[in-house]
Amino acid sequence: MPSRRMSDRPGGAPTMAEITFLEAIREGLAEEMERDPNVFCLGEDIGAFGGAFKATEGLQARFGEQRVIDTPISEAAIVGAAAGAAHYGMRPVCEMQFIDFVSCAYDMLTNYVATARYRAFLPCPIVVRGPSGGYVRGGPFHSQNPEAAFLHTPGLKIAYPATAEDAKGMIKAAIRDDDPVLFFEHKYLYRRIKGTMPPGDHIVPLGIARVAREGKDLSIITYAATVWKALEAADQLEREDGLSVEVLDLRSLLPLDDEAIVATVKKTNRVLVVHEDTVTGGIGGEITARINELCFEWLDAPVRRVAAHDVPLPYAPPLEDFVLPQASDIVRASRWLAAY
Amino acid sequence: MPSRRMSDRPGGAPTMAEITFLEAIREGLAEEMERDPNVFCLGEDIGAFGGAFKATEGLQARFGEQRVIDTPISEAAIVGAAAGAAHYGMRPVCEMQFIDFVSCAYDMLTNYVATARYRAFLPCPIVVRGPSGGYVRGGPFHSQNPEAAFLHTPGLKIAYPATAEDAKGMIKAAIRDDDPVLFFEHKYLYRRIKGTMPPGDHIVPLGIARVAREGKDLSIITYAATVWKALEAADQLEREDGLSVEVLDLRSLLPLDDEAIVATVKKTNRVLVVHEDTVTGGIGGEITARINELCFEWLDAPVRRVAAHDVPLPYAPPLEDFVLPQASDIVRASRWLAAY
Amino acid sequence: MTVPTTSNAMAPPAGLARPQLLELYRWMRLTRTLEERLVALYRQTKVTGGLFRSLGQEACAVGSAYALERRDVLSPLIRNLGSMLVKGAEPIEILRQYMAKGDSPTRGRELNIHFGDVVDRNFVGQISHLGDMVPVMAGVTLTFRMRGEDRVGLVYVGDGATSTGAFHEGINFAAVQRCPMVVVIENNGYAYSTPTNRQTAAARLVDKAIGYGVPGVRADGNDVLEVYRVTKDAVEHARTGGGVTLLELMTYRRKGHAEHDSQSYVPPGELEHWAATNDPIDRYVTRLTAEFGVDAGELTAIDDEVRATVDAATDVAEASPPCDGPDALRGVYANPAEMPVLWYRGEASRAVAAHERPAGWGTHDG
Amino acid sequence: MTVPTTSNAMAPPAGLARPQLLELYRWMRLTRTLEERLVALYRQTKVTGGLFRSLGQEACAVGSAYALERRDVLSPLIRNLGSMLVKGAEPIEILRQYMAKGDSPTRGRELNIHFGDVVDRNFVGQISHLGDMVPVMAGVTLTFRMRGEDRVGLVYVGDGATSTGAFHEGINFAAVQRCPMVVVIENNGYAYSTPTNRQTAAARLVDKAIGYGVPGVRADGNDVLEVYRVTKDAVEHARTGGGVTLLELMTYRRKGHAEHDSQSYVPPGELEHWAATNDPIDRYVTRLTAEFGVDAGELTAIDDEVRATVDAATDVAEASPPCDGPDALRGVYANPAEMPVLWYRGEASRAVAAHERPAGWGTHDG
Ligand SMILES: Cc1ncc(C[n+]2csc(CCOP(=O)(O)OP(=O)(O)O)c2C)c(N)n1
Ligand SMILES: Cc1ncc(C[n+]2csc(CCOP(=O)(O)OP(=O)(O)O)c2C)c(N)n1
Ligand SMILES: [Mg+2]
Ligand SMILES: [Mg+2]
Repeated sequence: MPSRRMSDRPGGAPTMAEITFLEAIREGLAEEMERDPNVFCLGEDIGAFGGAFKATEGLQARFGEQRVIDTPISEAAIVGAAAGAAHYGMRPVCEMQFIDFVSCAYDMLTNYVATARYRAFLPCPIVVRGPSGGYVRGGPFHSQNPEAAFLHTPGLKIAYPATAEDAKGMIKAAIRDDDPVLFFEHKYLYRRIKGTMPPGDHIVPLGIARVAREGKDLSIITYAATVWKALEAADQLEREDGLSVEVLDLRSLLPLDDEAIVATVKKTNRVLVVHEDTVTGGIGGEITARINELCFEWLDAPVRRVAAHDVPLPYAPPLEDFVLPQASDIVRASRWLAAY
Repeated sequence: MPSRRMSDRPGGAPTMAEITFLEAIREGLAEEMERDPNVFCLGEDIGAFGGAFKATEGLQARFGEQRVIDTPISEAAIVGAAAGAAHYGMRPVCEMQFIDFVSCAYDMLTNYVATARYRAFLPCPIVVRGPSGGYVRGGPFHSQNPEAAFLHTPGLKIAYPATAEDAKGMIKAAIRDDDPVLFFEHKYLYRRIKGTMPPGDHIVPLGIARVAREGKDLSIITYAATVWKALEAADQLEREDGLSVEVLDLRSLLPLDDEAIVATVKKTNRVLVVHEDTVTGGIGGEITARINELCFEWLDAPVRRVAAHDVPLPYAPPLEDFVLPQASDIVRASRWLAAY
Repeated sequence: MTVPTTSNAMAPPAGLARPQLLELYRWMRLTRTLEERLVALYRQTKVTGGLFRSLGQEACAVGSAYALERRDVLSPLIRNLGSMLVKGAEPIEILRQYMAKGDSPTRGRELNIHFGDVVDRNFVGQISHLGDMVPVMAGVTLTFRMRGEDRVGLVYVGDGATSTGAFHEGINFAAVQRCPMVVVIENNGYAYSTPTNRQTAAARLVDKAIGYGVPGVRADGNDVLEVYRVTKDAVEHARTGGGVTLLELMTYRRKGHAEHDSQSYVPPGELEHWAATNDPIDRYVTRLTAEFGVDAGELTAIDDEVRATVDAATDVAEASPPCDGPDALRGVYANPAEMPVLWYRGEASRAVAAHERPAGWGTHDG
Repeated sequence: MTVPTTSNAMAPPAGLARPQLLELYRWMRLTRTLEERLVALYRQTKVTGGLFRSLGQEACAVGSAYALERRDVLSPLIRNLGSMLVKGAEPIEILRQYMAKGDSPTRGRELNIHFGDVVDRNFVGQISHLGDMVPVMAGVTLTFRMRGEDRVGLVYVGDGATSTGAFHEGINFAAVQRCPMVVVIENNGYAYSTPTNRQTAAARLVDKAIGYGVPGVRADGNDVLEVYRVTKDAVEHARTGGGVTLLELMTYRRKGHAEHDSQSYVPPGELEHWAATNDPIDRYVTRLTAEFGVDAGELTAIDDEVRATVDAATDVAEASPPCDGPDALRGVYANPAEMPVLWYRGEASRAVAAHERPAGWGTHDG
């Protein structure tokens, strides 16, 4: 398990080797651009400005205007152009200014990009990345978690890291992957999470989950920002209830790491799936179904979900807090499951 | 259970009162346009031409060009314009020429339409309808089942009828509903399914499932074209294995009829979820999760899924047949479940 | 940065009487004063989320909205605070929205000036996704045309938003349907950090009009009377069955995309140049006094009244209650009116639910 | 229906030598003969799915594609069979596609002429969603520009497809980036049943060019030499760094949208008029014989060779094997190369899986 640290002070001085989640992304992008001249970035305001969250800051100065391209406000064109470039040997990395706007490229991604290899043997190694997620008072259009909308699109891969180490290792893996990858970067983590990068060419392969915390009484299967909520809850449950909670950070949502899911179920026999997306139609359903199919016999309790309420994510703090899953929710649900 | 009949001969002479699924849709549209002057239709080629599948045939002649509007090829504009009209008191019914093209309106539906009431108290009673589904050698872009892509969008309702009676009763209910409704019409059923319409103002409320076949050993939970595959399999299982299979036709996917799901699970204790969408990310996951949550204790076996393989739907008959769930698959999976 | 090309020298007051000329001044002043108040609140961390300014663009917003009747419908964008005020939005609504208050127009669901009223004042609550309001307004105005109502709709897009597919689909749809709609491109030189010449290769955005088969007019967006005049013409054209008009209003965004934006991408001197030579309020004051005989005292009186209005609204808004968490579950659908609270929040989480299966668990009782 | 406006009288042969003039004829004839063969196969129910014709539009497809080099990239649409043939697609590939054969270019995954080859002949496999190929080709040509390769891309859209958001976003993006791309609007009067005047209010689709800041040229799409000439100019403009050109080729769709379409929406006489007075092959034959001294025998020889080619290809294609079901699971991803077959298909369905939990089911052994 890589070292990691959660800091609530965005300005907190990092120790020598620590960098933020955001810096980890930037480092990953820079290293891949350095390594492979076919890698280039395109998106809105990503050039001299460095992007709305500064993920590409400094890259245009370093690699030139040809390789860090400011585009018009045209998400479908950004993704479509990336696909065309990829067919002819490039490795484009698209930024969605907020991942909420990937909905404007939904057709292009699900119909053109995802099927390119299958229907026409077209290589289409693109990455579509952008800031996602809530807990930041962004309101309904700057807080989305659209991952589940792409889950039934064979041909796409989906990555959603929770740690700075994974952010770097997985963005590099995504860029090298020969398939199109949707890469979600939780904006709540951008500056709150820091990590120490392993030396050298640090790659975290897609499709492999990570045990974020070992435990034996109960498994929490989750990803992205709620990994940290789950860890917080797990500590409290250990302290207050003596419960030993395992936290599985999926990291990759497509493909899902069935082996890791089965392993944790067989170990603890009780599963809570936690995600920030709405409960209905979120990925929790898919995980529950896989557990039913692969290791139902090991369940001592129903698989249960902690997730966002089924409403558009509202903006005002009391509303957002009410709608989104909190550590206290995970604690309550875990107690219920443990007592089952 | 309404009377229904599956005919493989599209040209088969119907008995007096029987009409096809397609005619049932048309009748429903016409009755609602007659009843409420605010109802109007818009879409590509739906006017004098009557639409690619002739669902709106004759409506323009009857209701005029103002109420059956041919639009440019602009799915986002069709849906957006419908929303605007709905804010000001209209009841627009949008046709997607094939439901595959609803992906082009994905942003408009999930961001604008679905949230309108919640974020701005805007009434948005629109219907977006169109031919969906495979088994017709339509290839990857004329065979889609995109329902699961909208499942985690609170604010939308989703209807997907399997019988001609429901097609009529539910399109009428959808038009009268004060919320936006995505209405999927399986094109394989358009001319193959016939039914006798109940007299009078026939309404089938949204959100209520239908027991398509009573049984006690095993439940098949499904919707749309696979309802008919399930019924075929159920007959075979009864004949060959003496198994009594219940078939639940969900009809509405959002909201899901939890009560009906729980009732059938409690009755048979074994559940097969069958759908035509891909297994990964299809609605089967959501159903499995709800069963876990609501009536896990009544399960004698894991909930299992029969669905399409995780690939874009290919066009050639042997490939399409291989990818999509067939009655024989349901038979095999049911035997496995019954023996569990 | 392109500079305005339409001469405004000695333009007539566009049929406006003296009180209306003063009203235009008041709306621009109110816009600026209210935004300045928001900046103060923002610095006090009383604003939740970002703050978006229209400094230097007040004439676009105010002049265009002033050409509408109350029954006409307006679709504002983030820089159209002025238009909303003209259309009847109250300063207190804006303040409550920015402070995420429980009695704000969206009850805390949406940010800043994203709210609407289609019942009385007729402006439609926008979403963030740029371009999407154009198809929506095509539908609003299609409705008026279908019903034979002589109502008009006006929708704004930024220079950046013209690149979106939704803009294109919406204006094309409305043009074919001859919807009574006016599309206003507020060309303020930038989309976030992107200058207009990286957004389009067209020499002028208004040149898109001919490709949609609609009239196109470009005007000086910092001349409130000119803005009023061209918009009024387009509105009357629409009202009398002429269909869509595309307007391009040339202006300049003097603040960053949002308050936190450092504007590092702006060439040196550009901001200062516009502030010094082309402030829409300064320009209007000059004309009011030089051409229309308004004296400084009249304007100061308006300034004072505006400040008092904003002061009073601020006091009330600050005292407004915060939002109530469970209200988040209401009103997603007309039916059901409320979404259920999740199982672990209530009593159900305290004890394992009474899911007992009569015949025992794990037994086949079929 | 708009009629062509550009005069083609006595146009020069656009720098083409005699063999090339005959080659153009051959490609048009091959297109038509191959489509006629497909109609025959369709009537014999040997075609799976719909059949799409380009009857009367052969000059657009052939003349424009003929302006490309092999290294240039073409993005065809459903009426561009002719372009694909010019670009190197073989009749047998087309026949196998339409008959859903196992050795067809897409191995049965996609329909009709939806296939591509970006390795050698350089045409990109399209999808059905109209407009989407424009952004894709923007990216293809952006790549050439970035790499300094003097290659060009050409993408077709129908009159109907110009209404899509993707068309707009793609051409605008390419224009700003000065991509070496040519966008050809094949204005054939209809989008399915919808006439062009219900698709746009613009007088001419080419009028969209100025709004993207690119040159626009309208030409007679039924004059293959004129099509070649304007396309060649646009291609060379792109190749030499000039960026995007928008071409509008005026033509007419003489068959329905697909073979099953009754064309009930076409005004009486319109089809007959075009067939009689403006068939692109007839017109070309007239010119070849009248202006370029080609004799009828030369053309008959080509017709015979073409028929023999199509006959031979048909025989081979008919003998091609059908698709193999399990192949459907291959190649969705580069990695994994194959998707698993679902559990109920194989051995696993015969018996309840060995999921036995060592400590027994329903017992908490934590
Ligand atoms: C579809 C979409 N993509 C990206 C964004 C992010 N975004 C918000 S404002 C903005 C710039 C808008 O520029 P412009 O349209 O010129 O309006 P201005 O801010 O100058 O008034 C961008 C890119 C968005 N809101 N919607
Ligand atoms: C986005 C999208 N919407 C709808 C369709 C259905 N459709 C297929 S072809 C067609 C008409 C196309 O007309 P046009 O672009 O003029 O091309 P033509 O067939 O005349 O060559 C339509 C509406 C589609 N393929 N894509
Ligand atoms: Mg701007
Ligand atoms: Mg056409």
